[in-house]
Parts: sequence; structure tokens; C-alpha cells
Amino acid sequence: MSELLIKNGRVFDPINSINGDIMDIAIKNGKIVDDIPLSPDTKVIDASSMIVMPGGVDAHSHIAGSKVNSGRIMCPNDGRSGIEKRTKITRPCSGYTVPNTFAMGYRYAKLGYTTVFEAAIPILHARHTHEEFGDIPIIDKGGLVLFGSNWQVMEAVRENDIEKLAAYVAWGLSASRGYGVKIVNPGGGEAWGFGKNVSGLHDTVPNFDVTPAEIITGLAKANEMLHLPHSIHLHCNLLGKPGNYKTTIETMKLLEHIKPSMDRQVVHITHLTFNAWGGTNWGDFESKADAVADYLNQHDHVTVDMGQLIFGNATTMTADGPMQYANARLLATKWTNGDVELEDASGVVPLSYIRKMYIHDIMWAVGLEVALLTKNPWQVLLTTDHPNGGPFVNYPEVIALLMSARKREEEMSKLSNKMRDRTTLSGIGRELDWYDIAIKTRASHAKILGLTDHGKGHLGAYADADVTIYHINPDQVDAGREHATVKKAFEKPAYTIKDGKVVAMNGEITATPEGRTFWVNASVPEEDNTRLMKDLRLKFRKYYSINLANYMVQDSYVKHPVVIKAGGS
Amino acid sequence: MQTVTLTPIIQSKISIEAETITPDNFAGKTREEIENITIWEGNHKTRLFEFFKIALEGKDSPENTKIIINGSIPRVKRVGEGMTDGMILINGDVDMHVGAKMQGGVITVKGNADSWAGREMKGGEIIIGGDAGYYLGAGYRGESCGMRGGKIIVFGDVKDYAGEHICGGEILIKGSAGLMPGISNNGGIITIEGNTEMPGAEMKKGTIKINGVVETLVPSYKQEDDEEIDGIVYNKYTGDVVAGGKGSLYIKK
Amino acid sequence: MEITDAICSFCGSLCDDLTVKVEDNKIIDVKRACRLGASKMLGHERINSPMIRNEAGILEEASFDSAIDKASQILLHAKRPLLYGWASTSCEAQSKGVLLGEILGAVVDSTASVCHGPTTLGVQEKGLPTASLGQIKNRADLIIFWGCNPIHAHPRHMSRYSGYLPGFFLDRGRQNRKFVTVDVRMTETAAISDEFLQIEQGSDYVVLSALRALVNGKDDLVPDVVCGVSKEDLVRLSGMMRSCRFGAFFFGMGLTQSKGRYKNIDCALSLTNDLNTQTKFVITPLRGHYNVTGFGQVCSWQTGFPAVDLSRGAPYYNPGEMSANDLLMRDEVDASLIVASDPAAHFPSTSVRNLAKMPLIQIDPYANATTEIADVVIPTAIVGVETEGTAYRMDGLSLRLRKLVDSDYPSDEEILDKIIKKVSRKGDVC
Amino acid sequence: MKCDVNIITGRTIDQGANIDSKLSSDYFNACARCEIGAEDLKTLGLSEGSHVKVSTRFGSVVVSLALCDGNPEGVAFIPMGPWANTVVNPDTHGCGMPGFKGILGSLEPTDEKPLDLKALMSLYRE
Repeated sequence: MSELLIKNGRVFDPINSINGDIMDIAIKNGKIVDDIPLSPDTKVIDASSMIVMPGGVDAHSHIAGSKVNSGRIMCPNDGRSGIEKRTKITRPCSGYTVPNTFAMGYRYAKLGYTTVFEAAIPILHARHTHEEFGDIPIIDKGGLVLFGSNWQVMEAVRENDIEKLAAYVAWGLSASRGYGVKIVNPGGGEAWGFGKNVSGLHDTVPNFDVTPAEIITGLAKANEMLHLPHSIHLHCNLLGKPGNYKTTIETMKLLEHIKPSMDRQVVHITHLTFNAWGGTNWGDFESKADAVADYLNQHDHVTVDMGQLIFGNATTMTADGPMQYANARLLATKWTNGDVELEDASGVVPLSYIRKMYIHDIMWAVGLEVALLTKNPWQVLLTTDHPNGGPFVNYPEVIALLMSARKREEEMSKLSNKMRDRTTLSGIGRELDWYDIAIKTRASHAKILGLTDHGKGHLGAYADADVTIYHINPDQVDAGREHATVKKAFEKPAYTIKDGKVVAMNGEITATPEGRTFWVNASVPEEDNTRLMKDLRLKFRKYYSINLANYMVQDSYVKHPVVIKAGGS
Repeated sequence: MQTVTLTPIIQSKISIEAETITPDNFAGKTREEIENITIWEGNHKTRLFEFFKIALEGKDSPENTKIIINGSIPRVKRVGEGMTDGMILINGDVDMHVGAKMQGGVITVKGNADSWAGREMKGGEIIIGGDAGYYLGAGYRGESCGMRGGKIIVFGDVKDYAGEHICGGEILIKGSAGLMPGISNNGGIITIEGNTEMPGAEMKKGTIKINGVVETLVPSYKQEDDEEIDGIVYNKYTGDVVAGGKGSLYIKK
Repeated sequence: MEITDAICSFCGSLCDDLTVKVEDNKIIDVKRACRLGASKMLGHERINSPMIRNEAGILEEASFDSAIDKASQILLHAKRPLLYGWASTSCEAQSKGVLLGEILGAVVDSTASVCHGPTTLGVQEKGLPTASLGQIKNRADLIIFWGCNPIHAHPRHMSRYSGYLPGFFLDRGRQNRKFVTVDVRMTETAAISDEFLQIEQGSDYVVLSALRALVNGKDDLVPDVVCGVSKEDLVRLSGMMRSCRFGAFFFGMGLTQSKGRYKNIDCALSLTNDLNTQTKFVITPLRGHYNVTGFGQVCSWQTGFPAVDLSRGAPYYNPGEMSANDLLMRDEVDASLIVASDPAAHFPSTSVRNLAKMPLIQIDPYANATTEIADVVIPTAIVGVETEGTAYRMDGLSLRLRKLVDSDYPSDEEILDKIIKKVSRKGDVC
Repeated sequence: MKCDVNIITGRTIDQGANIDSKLSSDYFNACARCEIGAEDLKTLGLSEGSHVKVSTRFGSVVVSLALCDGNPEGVAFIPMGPWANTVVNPDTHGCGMPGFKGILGSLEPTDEKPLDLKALMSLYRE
């Protein structure tokens, strides 16, 4: 029995429409409760003059698995940049863009985050992802599973057998102990199997006679047929190419007619920093964030995240194999590729985003423009697509940029003039408030993932007692002017509380409990499953390099699982 | 002027990590303070006086601080790491990473220096009277840049990968060099008076000049017209073409 | 009893299609295993009991508790302990090894440093353009074996992944594929290849550079003969590489141990990268022990580096300085713990001599050369036969090894855990 | 009589199949050997199975000779193992990997017999 009372904080809990009210938050046995009697054993945190928010939730980050580890192995130079010694309660840390697993957990917790989702897991490599999850302390985790170039998916789409497709999605989530459907450059991964790519939504995937558009709509239908808590999560075709905003908008349009099976978006399109681009080449490259935001302002079936670029080192990692090779050739840098049989591709390319290189400057602006030009704060999540746009430890920088037009102006003064000419950023006066930030860093993440009913992203009764308390008084700080103060406060929360336990204080780890892993177990009609298994048995016998019996992630790999049930009605 | 003399009293078998031995760190300190400076013997944290007898004269700023190591310290690593000014004189051999990340000042090694001497050096000068080991003036694993500035002179021979990833600065080797000196050269100048093997592979920019015999040249250099430098006629090559390189490789005719 | 889909824990191929027949808790037959796998599964003579070397220099049987106690005392008093091996045990045990390294302030290095360690150094220069083995099975119409002899070291590799089986895009298997072997001598692998390019020992870097020049259209720069290989042969090989639909480059110790070491890998990686401008090409190291890949993975996600010096409480990585042989050659190590490997059989004599001088603890199922110089010997269960655990295939795929028979021996993980408890201070993270 | 060779070491299937029974005679037979081509065999004036002393500047060892048609002249192959390791080059060239291949040395006939594993290892404990 542990009790904790957070007194007199200024609470921002957007899911419960609480906007800065002075309130007490009571915690009992790891959950938020309506009220607790103040017994002598109750620990009290005086949060007067401080901001209280639900623990941060990150719906899109690359924190574990084969790609992340490839990044570590190929970049010992990154490893040495974040060295921290072992302490009495923490394991040693390393890395900046690709921290070791321990640092991953500690740094998120120190930043006030308590739940983080890994955004790209090939089913075949899911065991590895869970092994790393097991070594990421403190935070709760879940993972999105790659389906976009999967043979079984493309065949079912080609046959227009959405029931079988749904059965495969359900099976794949179960096999990988995964949470949701991720689609990366649909069809492109397969084309990359022979060194090619797909050129757009309606290009035919070689050898499979389907188009990216058909893969996306097919998976969206299957996703809704299964009532999955999260929508499809999509990395669009042509990402990383000038002019791709058209494809991005076209992709959004493609899904207008699909009805969500629950109260959420139909599609989440990720890291807009990399696909709201105009121009036809790197010479006339420009931002088209305004066009994308216009579309978002008129449609509510789409949510997006920023994937904000952070100047300095990044390690790009994605299932978009062909894009990564193009990157590596363009930048003449290291390149790791990891095609996954029958399922997908991947690439890892370390790079640096450099101020005054106008392409990088424009990319930097795109993420901010999307966030600021889209009116509904719930529609755009704050992310850096860690570590693609930059490491997650820079979220406070992004928060300060969103809250302060002055900070943006200061930053723009260090950038190229082309950036001003080719983006709308300098004309945007909008400054987000604390409530908006609470939405963009936790509430909306949880809502978009479908986790609010599972205790995440809010401070209502029975929610997980994941709470962050920031050393900043919204009455006294004008975020627009005092952006440095804001950034500092978000860099070192006074308290991060996970399941009712203080895990970090003022940037120091105080406890290292093990987090949970969310996964979705969706049921499908037996007959669909029977048809599916017939296909899969053949695939394993002939084409996979391992047997079906050794494929599924065994339960022993999933520490503290939380199984969310789904399935057709 | 401040002069600190360190006389080795024990030769440790385990390498001592002593990145704390720099003029920057010694300047202005008393003898007792210097004696108590932290060094590491494996996993054991210890202090300078456990391994050195220390004599001190004067008290001054880093630029006017001279450290004399009176004897060989073949198991003391990282001496002079990151130093910005002043002088270190080692009257004998020194272990790995001497002058790593050095930014200024002068290090003189009378004897031999082990591998990674002048790793990622940015400025200053390292003079090695004897031989040097592997990776002289090179980089760290996975980094794209090794030495960026300053000068290293080795009077003896050096082993493989001298100046790997060098991006600036100058290395002069009076003796012979091992395999692949100046591999991935991206803007540094390397001169080898003696012989070497497979110089300059993947060179992008910079210059490598060899006055001795080159055992093997990688087959991806373009031969240009001969050039005369300081009265010596050289075969001139540019490359490495597989890296899109425009480096210059001079081999004495 | 028959156990199907059993995974072989011998080499980095991790074949997962074995059928093992068990009677009276003994494996009496193994189907589909190669000679290496079968020899392991069917068993060898074991170390019976823990042993401690007495003052007369003789190994004497001891209890597990006293052996663990003695081991812990040795490690606790060391200033430069080396925890080495890890290739033939589970990721779970490797993970304990890293933790023990943190607590002791030790160097934790694996057999990769005398195997594909240089490959990792090459990858750190250029990245690793690779693919899963199934991808190669389904697509590769050109297979290059460079400095490796899978017929000896990975006997089922060709039949399962890299040659004989039909794949989705190659329905006639071997007939659809060309094999090319590059080596300094005519090996069995070379003998069954369509092409054999015999090169001078130690000339790999130069030959690879010449191929790079050719692939990049710089034919005019390549001399008529490159280290004994005719330009004509090189032009033909580069032509095959450029015109295949999907090429797979496998390599072994012929590259990692020859002159230039990791620079050979670096060059092969660049060649692979270049070839992707014209076709699809991937490259994969043939990893030896069944879980040497796993150590690199575990150590990297836990510390950021594929091998690590934790002497100052924070991870430090620099092969050539903190690798087992560098430390041993310099006689820096003052105590060592050897887990699931046999450095006394596989290190140069200088290293072995220095290893023998200092206290040495061995954790292993079998008596081997290291046992002959060990001071404390602790026998354990065989992972993948007597105990479960995770292992990584050479292409980075993790698999769950099965337990096939019961055993009275504790696992490596359990022994390491006991040592960890003995050497930790109260309240420390572990 | 004497023959200069470039020595390479490496895996063989016999070495691998006996790797967990290193005290066995099968392991001894698999590893205490040196494979050379017919020309070198002729130079030495020896036949397969004869004992030969392998010497390099790092040490020497006595092993049995075997004929390997695949070996070009001047290349000697010794399976990886304790016998090979007495003659390999310990220098790691700054990257952790000793010189297991490309070691220059010589072969010469000898009356000595190869040591078995225990005898070989006991030298290290002296």
C-alpha cells in the first residue's frame, strides 16, 4: 500500500479538460484515485507553483531492436558522446543519437516520459526488440509492427481478401507481441529486394501486382475490421523526396471514405518533417507544410507527428530501404541495410543536420510549420522521430520553439535566407500554450494510440499514476519571452512519477522499476485463420529461412505484459 | 615559468590512464595538489604520487608550464590529452594516446610512443624521437575525422594506418611507415622519408609524399605528369578515384 | 521421444530444422544435422565436477560453492580482470557477463576479437549492407565466397541459405545461381564453385580495390595484372557482379585475418555499396560460433559497444587497446574469467603464456586447452541441449534455443549470477 | 630439405567436429598437422604423415605433414588450434586480431614427435 499526494499543482490534463486548475492529485497503489484520506504514511509532494501533467507518452520513437542496435554497432563515435558512469542505482550509459538501452529508459524518465512506443518492428526480428525492451528500465513500452511490404499482406490485398488480411494482421501482432500496424513506404520494401523502389501510390509493386494505394487501403480496412486500438501508422511513399507533399495529401485522401471502428483517426501519418516537401529537386526544394496543414484543417480522419529536425547529429533508421541508400549515396556516408525476408527492408544512415545548409534549414521549418499551421492541437504530435530528426532528449527545445515566436525568430536568424523564402515559418505568430503542450506530448499520443482507456495520457481516476511535475509557474513565466526558462524546466522535471513511484527528481534517477509491455491480441473467425495458416505453412516451408515453430515471440521475452484484446464484433 | 618534474618510481604492469598529466591541469598547483591528482591503474583509482616522485619549481599559467617526465613510462597512457598550451618532455618511451586531442603546446618524446599518438589532434606539436606505433595522428573508431591540425614529427619508423582519416595538419615521418598511411586522407599532409605500403587508399583530399620505396600502390590512382618538389622528381598520382578523391600522392622516382 | 524444429547450437547458421530423438534423457539420434552439429548434439566427455588447482598444481574436485567462492575472491582482487569468451553461450548469460564486468570494472571481450572483430571495425567505417539469409535464398543469383570455406565451417549453409535450395525467384535452386570463390588455395568450396579466383595470400585489399575501380568504370587505371590476378579475370568477375540480379557476398577469416584485416572488410563493404548503384548486392560475414553474433548484440545494446572496457565505471571501446590479445600480449591482465570458449587453444602462444601466469577461472561444459592452465574450473549445462536460451544467427536473427534433455549441471547464467551476488556490494544495482 | 612457406591457419571440419573433445586423439589428428602442396612435399623430401618442424620468428612446433592439392607452392595450412598458435604472430596491428594468416616461416624434417595437447599446454604452466 503506497499513497502519494501531489498538492496544489497547476494541473494540465487535456483528456479530462483540465486546463491549469490548482488541484491535488492523489495516488494509491500505483493508480490515480479520486481522493485518499491523508494518513500519516502518505507521502506528500508540494507542487505549488509547479505544473503537473500526466507522464509523457511518445507514440513514435525508435528505441529498440535490430535497426537501433545496428546504429549502435556502426557508430561507436556516437556511443562515446553520451558516456555516464555506473552509479549505485543506475547502469552505465552511452550514446546520444543511439543510447544504450539503460540510457534510453533513464533519459526518457528524466525528461518526464513514462510510456514510449517503438515505431518499426519486423515480425521476424520482434524477439530482438523485446530483448531490448527488457533492458530499457522504468518506462512502459509497446511496438508497431511492419506490414507494408509483407508478401502475405500483398497477396491478400491482390486477392482482395480483407478477412484473410485481417487474420494475418492479428496473427502478426500475436507472433511479434506487437501493438499496431505500421506501414513504411508500402511496396517499396519489396521492390528494394531487387534494388528498386515504387514511384508513387499507383505504381505496381514488382512481382506482386498490387499498388501502394491498395496496400494502404487494404490494411486500413483490416485494421478497422479488427477494431485495433490504434489506426494504421503510415510512413508515406516517396518520403525524403522533393515534391512528396502531393503523395502525402493523396494518401490522406485515399482514406477519407474509411470509417474508423473506434473514436480515433483512420490513419496516423508520421514524421511530416520528411514528407511535406515541395519542389522538384534539391535545387528548388521548398516547404509545402502549408498545403498539408490546409488539408489537415479540413479533415479529421488523419493525425500526424512532427518528426522535428534537430540540428546536430542524428542517426536515421527506417524500414524505407531504398530511401536510405539514396541518402547514403547523396551524403557519401556509412550505410547499413537490412532486408528482412518476405517482410520488409531497412536502412540505417548516420548524418548531421547543419545550420545554414538550406535543405536542412527548410526541413527544420517544415515540422514546426505543420505543428503551428494545423489548428487542432490534437492532430499533430510532438516528436523528433527519434533518432531520425534528432534524439528525443531535445523535446524541450521543440516545446520552446512551439511556445515562443521569439525563439523561432532567434533561431531563424542563424539560418539561411532561402529558408525564409521557401517556408512560411517567419510569418507564423502562433504560440502554443501549456495546455497545447500537454496535448502534444502526452494526451494526444495516448489518444491516438488508443491507450487512454488503458490508463495512459491522463490523470483521471484509475489511470496509471504516471505524473510529471515541472519546476515552472505558468502565472509567472511568459513562455513567449522566457523560452529559455521553459526549455530548462522541461529538460529537468522536478519529479517524474511512474506507477506512483518517484523515478526521477531534478534530472536524477531515483528508482528503476521495470516497465510493462503493451500488445494487442485480436481474435478473428476460425475459418479466416484456417485459410491463413495454409498460406503461412507453405511460406515457412518454402521461403522463410526458419521454421514456423521457431518464429513466434515466446512469452518469456515479454516482461510484464499488458494484453489488450481486440477483434471483429 | 613553472617546471614540474615527474620521476617514475614504479613501473606498473597495468597501464596507467593519466589524461590528467597536462600543463593545463598542473599550472598554478602546489606540489601537494599535483601529487594528489587522480590517475587510474586498471579499475583502481589512485594518485600521481603512487607512481611518481614529483618536484616543482615556480608557479605559472599553462603556457609557461613545463612538465618533464624523467624516464620511460611505457605503461602510462593519455599523457597530454587535450592540452592547450605549455610543454611536456618525456625522457623515454610513452604508452598509447600521447597527445590525443591536443590543441596546443609541444610534447617531446625522446623515446618511442605507442599507438594512437596524436589521435584527433587539433593543434600544437608532437615530436617523437624514436618510433611510433599504430594509428599515429589517426581518428577514433567510427569517426570520419582523425587529426585536424597541428604537426607530428617522428624520427623513427611508424606502424600501420598513420594519419587514418586525417582531415588537416601535418605528419612528417623520417623513417618508414607501415601499411596504408593516410588512408581516407581528407585534407592532411603526410610526408614519409622512408618506405611504405599501399599509401593513401580512399584518399579524398590532401597530400601524401613518399621519398622511399612504395611496395604496393592500390590500383585506383590516376598517374599524372611528373612533378619536381625541392629538387626531387616525383611520380604524381591523384585519387583515390573509387572514393571520388582528388588527393595528391607523390612517390619519388 | 522426438523433438522437432530443434535448433543446432554449433555454428552461426543456427539451423532450426533438426529432429532429435531422446531416450532415457539421452540424445540418441539427430536428423538433418551436419557432422559438426551432430557431434555436438550426440555429446562428448564432460567435466564432472568443479575443480580448484591445489598448491601442487593439480586440479582437485571441489563443490560448486567453494569454486564460486574462490572465483569471486580472485575477481574481486583484480585490477585488470578480463572476462572473455561468450561465443557459445546464451544471450542471457552474456548479459550477466556485462553486468559482472560493470561491477568488477573489467574488460568484457568476446571471441569475435579473433574472428569477425575486424568485420565490426569495417562496419564502423562503412556500415553493413546486408540482408536476412532467407532474402538471399529467395533472390540471390550470384553468390561470392571470399576467404571462407563454408563446406568445412558451415556445412549446411549452402543447402539451407546460400545455394542449393530453390527460392521464390529462383525455382531451380543451384541451377539458377552462380557460385564464385575467391581464396588463396583451392578449397572444397572453390571446387564446387562455377568460378574460382585464386589470389596471392594477403592481396585481398588490392584485388578488392581493383574490383571497385572496375565497378566504378575506371577500367583504364587497373593494370594488366593485380597481385597475380589477370585484369581479364577481374573484368569478368566485376561483369558478373554488375549483371546479376541479386548478389550475395559471404566472407570469412580469409579477409579478417589477412594483411589489412578490417580494411579488407571496409573495402568489401564499399564494393557492395558501389554495386547497389547498378544492381542489388548484399554482404554477410560467416560467423563461426553459434552465438558470437549474440554477444555483439547484447554488449552493444547494454553498453553501446560490441566489446567493452568497464574499468573506470563507464563503457570504453577500442580494439587494439582493450581487446583480449592486446591486453594479454602486454601482460596487463591480472585475473581472467573464461566463459564458453577456449583461448588457450586459439590465442597466440604469447597470450596463452600470460594467461597461464595469472589466476584463471573457466566456466565451460567441456575440458579443453584452457582447463589445462585454469585455476578454477566450473562445469555447466550445454545451452541449446540441456538449457534454453537466446542466440543470434549470423544475419542477426534471434532465436530461442530449446532444452532437449535434463541436466544436473547449472547453467552459465546461474553460475554467473552467483558470482555477481558474491562480488556486489549491498544495495548496488544488479 | 628446408622449405620457406607462408603459413595460414583456419578451420577444418575435423577440427570443428572435435572442438568439444580437445583431449581426444581425433582432435590431435585433426590439428597437429600441416597441409602443403605436392611441390613443397617434394622439396622437403618427405611423405605424408612424416613429422615436420614448423618455425617462424614467433616459435616452432612439430606436426605431421599432409598433402593438400589445393595449396599453391609455398603456402602451408595448419588447422587453427594450439599447435598452430605456437607459430602465429601475436601482433594485432592495432585492431585486436593477431596474425593468424600470412606468417612467414619454414618447414624442415625432424626426428621429434608432435606433443599431445596436455604436454603442449604443460609448457605454459612452467
